[in-house]
Amino acid sequence: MDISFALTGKGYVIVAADTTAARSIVKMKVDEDKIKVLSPHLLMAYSGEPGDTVQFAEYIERNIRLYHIRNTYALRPPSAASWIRRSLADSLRSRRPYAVNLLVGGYDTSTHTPHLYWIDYLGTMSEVPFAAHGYGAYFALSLLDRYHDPEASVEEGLATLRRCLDEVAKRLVVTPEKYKVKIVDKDGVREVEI
Amino acid sequence: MNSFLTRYSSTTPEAYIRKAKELYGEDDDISEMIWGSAGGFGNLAKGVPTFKVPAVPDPTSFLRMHTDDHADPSCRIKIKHGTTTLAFRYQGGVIVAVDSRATAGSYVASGTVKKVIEINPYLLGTMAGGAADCQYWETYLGMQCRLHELRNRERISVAAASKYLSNLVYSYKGMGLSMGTMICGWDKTGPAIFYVDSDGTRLKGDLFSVGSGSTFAYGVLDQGYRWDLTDAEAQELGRRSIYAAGHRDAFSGNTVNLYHVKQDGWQFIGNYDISELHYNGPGDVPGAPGGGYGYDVRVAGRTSANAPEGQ
Amino acid sequence: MATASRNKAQDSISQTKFGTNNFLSERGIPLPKATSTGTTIVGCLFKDGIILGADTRATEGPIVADKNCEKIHYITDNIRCCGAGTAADTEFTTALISSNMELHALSTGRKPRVVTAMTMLKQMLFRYQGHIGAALVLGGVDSTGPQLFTIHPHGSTDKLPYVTMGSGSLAAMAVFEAKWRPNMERAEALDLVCAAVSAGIFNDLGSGSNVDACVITASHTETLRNFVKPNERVQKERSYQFRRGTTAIKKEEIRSLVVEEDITHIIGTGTGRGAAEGEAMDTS
Amino acid sequence: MPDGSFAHPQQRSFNPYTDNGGTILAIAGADFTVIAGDTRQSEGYSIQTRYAPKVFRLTDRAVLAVNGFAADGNMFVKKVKQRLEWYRHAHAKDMPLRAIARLIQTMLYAQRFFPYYVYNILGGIEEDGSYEREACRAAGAAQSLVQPFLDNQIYFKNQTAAPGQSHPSHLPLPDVLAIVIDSFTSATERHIEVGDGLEIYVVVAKGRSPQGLDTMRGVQEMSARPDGDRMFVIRRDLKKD
Amino acid sequence: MSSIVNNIKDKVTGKDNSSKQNQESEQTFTIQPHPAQKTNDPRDLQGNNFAADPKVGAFHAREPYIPPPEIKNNLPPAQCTRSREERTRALVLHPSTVLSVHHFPPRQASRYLPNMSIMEYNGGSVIAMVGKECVAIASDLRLGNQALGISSNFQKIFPMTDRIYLGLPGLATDVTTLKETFRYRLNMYKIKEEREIEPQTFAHLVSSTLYERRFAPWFIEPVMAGIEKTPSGAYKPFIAATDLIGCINFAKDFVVAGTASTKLFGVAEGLWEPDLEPEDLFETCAQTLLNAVDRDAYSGWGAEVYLITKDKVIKRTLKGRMD
Repeated sequence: MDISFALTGKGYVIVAADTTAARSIVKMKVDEDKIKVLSPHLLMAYSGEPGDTVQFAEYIERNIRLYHIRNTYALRPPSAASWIRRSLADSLRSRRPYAVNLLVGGYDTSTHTPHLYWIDYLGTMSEVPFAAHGYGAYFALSLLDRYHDPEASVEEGLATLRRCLDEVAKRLVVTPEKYKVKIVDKDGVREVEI
Repeated sequence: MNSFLTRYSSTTPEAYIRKAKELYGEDDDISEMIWGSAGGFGNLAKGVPTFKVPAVPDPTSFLRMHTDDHADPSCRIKIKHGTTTLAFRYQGGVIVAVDSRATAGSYVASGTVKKVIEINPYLLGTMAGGAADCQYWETYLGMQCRLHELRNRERISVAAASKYLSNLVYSYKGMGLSMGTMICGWDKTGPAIFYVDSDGTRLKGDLFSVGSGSTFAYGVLDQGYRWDLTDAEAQELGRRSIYAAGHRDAFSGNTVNLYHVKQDGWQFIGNYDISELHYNGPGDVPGAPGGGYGYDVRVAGRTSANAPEGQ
Repeated sequence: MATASRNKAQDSISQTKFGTNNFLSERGIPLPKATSTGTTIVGCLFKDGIILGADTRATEGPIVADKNCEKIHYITDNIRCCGAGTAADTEFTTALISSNMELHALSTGRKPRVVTAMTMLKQMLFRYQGHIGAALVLGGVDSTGPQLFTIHPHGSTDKLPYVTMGSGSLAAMAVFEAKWRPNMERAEALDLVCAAVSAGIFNDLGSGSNVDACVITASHTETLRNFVKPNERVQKERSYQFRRGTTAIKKEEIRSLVVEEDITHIIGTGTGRGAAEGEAMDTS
Repeated sequence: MPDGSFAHPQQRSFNPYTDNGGTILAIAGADFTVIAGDTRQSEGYSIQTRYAPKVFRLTDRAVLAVNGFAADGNMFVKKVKQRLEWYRHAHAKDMPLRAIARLIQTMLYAQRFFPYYVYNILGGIEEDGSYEREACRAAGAAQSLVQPFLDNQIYFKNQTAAPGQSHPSHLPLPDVLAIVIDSFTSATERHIEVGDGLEIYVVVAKGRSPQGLDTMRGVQEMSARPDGDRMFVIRRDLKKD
Repeated sequence: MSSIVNNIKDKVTGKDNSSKQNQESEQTFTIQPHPAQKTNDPRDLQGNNFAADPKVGAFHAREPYIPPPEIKNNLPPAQCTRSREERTRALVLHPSTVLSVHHFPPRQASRYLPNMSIMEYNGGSVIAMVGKECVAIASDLRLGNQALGISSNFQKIFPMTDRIYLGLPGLATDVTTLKETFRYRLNMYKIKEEREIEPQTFAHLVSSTLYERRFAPWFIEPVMAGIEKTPSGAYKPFIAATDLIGCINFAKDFVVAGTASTKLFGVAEGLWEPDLEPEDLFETCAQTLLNAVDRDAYSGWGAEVYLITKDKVIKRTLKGRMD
């Protein structure tokens, strides 16, 4: 029952994902990091079919890293997201498709713009100001329609994110108690406690 | 309904047929006696009206086979569903807000459905799930409340009214009724809301949202709810929550109907077009936030890019 | 271009992807309806050759997708094939066989025969076990005289003097059984074909709009597109043109396709290459 | 079946319903109501009859259109007429429109667990002549084709009025009839189950002029009494393919 | 036993002499005249007044057919096949388990795909219309996951060449994949042919691309609109649409696709008329799209219209309903 959120603000993208790794009714682990740092200015939160998620995320991470090594500069968010989407879309028509939902957040240092992409396991991609995967989406999206501000500072952004986490805690029957939150901006990626 | 229950309970359809048979004797068909203005539920003498049931071993799965369009989208009889309704209690009384869209599959069958049923001047019932079920049984509940008043010379309490509806609906459990309603009112104990649905649940509470768009409504409603809201703020919150659901949920939308239940009964506040709310907001009504509710309208012109001052 | 990609279509059809159709059917997901031609198609023999007829309605379930589609497909100059069933299948199957027939004619150096086309079609359809939903009426005149066949999606064929296929085939066959006679004149046979297709058009909901016909004789082939048009739409009661500005607009972008070029001629001083303002260019 | 299983008929095979196609619509104007329906009755790909009326006159001021499963529809109309006759015996007057609507709701709901596969539209004139804003509803096989067209042309949805003007609040009868006829010709073009014939019932409130109705082609008056509400039937042909 | 069989056999073949004596007493049947003398047209029926003629009245009764008294009075008594007790006993409900009532908040989409048409999963609709030397192609902007709206600016119309625009409603992942595929194939065509592709050829390219996947199709119903340069140098409007496996529909008036296709058909058939000037075509196309998507749950959330004439392309974003 993975839940992940992401929202953009003035020059940053905040990505949050729950840290529970559960199998049937048992929480096997409660500090699982489900957000990968693909490149100095690129984050990817993954959720979905256990096994597929880690396999696919690491495949993507290694290839983005390879691109960076070969070309000395990292893929910018729009092209990285497009390549990630294409990998998922191709897998959709393979023998056994990956079932992984992604939130790709990155900061484009040349245009000084944060980008956030919502990608689902079919390979559907859309650039959005804020996004959510899992049951959390049904509560958070309407809330973010109301409270999200694209020019919010990092503190205001985190406050809005806090609202989403509280709402899910209040209403969702299986609420994760801990989230890992990472922020990407012009200085790169950092983690914050919430 | 297992046979044990059927044999001894007095509220199942077969029981009514047995009872009706004793009352009206053997030979004539029961429907014959529905004469003149005594038709429908006009004649309360025999309790609940009897329902014709198809002569098949399992009428319930017969009904589900022909009506439940989740299982089979091309099934013929599409019961209209998909909705967002909410009600919350606060110091100023009860706010009831609903959308007005009814869909049959992906077709928007109607955009002007009245989903708040005015049971009587001080009791409101909301409609979610099967439109026909809610309309029929809540109108029926209105009659029972009137009879209660005549018998006991005092207005029926919200608890009793919702209990009546819950027991009645429970008697048809498993037969395929689909209802998710909130009975709201102000009685001697003050404002009260009861959530009653077709599988027999009855919950007393301060704040409920029901329907396919309920999670979207909760997202906004929970964040803005306080017991000491002013009337204007409460009405604004009700409108804004139904807009949020109407915008995000495909099966909700068209218009918001807003009611406010006070000490002396309910009052219809207004009907607002959800798309109009998106672009221009509710106009000059108390509690209006000024601009439109829509995200792109609210943040028009603002960008998260932060080009350094130099360039 | 088209033929090349079609052969590619041939081999890629065999290996199915997206976990194949059963990826969906396992989950009980109804495959979306491809355009099917409810269709009335007919063919009949007459003194000098063959007349084929077809209606022009293509449907997607109860909705008319195309009111004037062509169902009589080209095979060779003297062979035509009417198609019913899944529209895309009839289109591509006849096109594939048409291109193979041309190759066959070139390699044998002889005018192609109807029976060759029939064999190619039946073997291909049999190979796909009916999954290619094409029901065809194949007619033509070749060195052995007029030939008329029907081919069913599973690969079975019949050779008869008059045939009908498609959802309107019953209505059409009724007319044929009542009025067909051997060695009819061209005009009489053409009227019979039109009557048969019209029976399908008016009595079968899957068929409608106009009658297409095609007369094939030893010497030439006449394509009579929309030969009979019994179902023109009546004039509308009023015009529904809108006042300009009726639709509210948020944003407008105009992209001009006309390329404005202002060409500035640079008069060279014999150096041939452009030099600014006439100075000689130092080419050393 | 030796094991007596015949006593319980196999419910899987018990399918009493079918879809006989056709489409109906109703538009309530300022002082008139138009109820229309095509006359084709079909099943699957074949036409059962080109002339099976779907619109029935209940009283001088009420008309009911039924669509869906023809057997249920005809039976339901017969039952409604039966109840209206009993009402006349009991009250020596015709049942008011609002009461007929409630009666129909309860009769339909009485079959809640063995539903009538019928979509009904009741149209007519209310006693107190209260004029609700235009009501306009389509139902049946081509409802999803006709309804958005009516939204646009009757309710002027998505149309911004010319600056300084506003959309007319009530459309005159000839315009409404033109829209109804064009709706059905459009539906006939794109839906295979609509066609053959069109029957339009027009109920005009008492004392209101029929606005040039009597000069139209194919009109026939059905009013029982000339002084009360007047009812006209307009019959037109639709494409038969 | 055999005598009975012989008897029937003889009667059928008419040889049996015993039937000859009671020839007179045998009941004679008159063949009922077919109600429609000339054609099946209802107007013929009006000729002979059916209400009066009891025998045929039942065929086309306008009012419920009430049999005349002499028939009504001597009807045989209704045999009640089963007594009432037996019927009510049959009504006793089987001990079926209590059904789980569907819950109201939206159910999480099943791991793979929901049990509805895959074309409705993301929603979206496109329409293309022909005018006088111009074409319009319009689409909504919604991207959804069943009932949940995800994005309100999901492009479904893409420029392929200066004068050809392609609309791709259907499964969103295939929309993006096919857009990239066609961009690639168009570039290859341009390199080989050293000229822009013509709309007619482009339609066949789209059609064969889809038919390549005949048994595992792309879930897309492409709609194309463009201006064709005829051999004589004049410009001719061109529109076409194909179904998900590539059956081309070359229409003269309009083509529609997507979840609101039936609604689009209804409104377009009503509003469209031939030879509309560019600005009038824009109004008709925009009104058709907006009113159709308002009646469809899975389409809407904004709309855009491309108006293509031979010398310019106007792209307008409409102010549609956002619910």
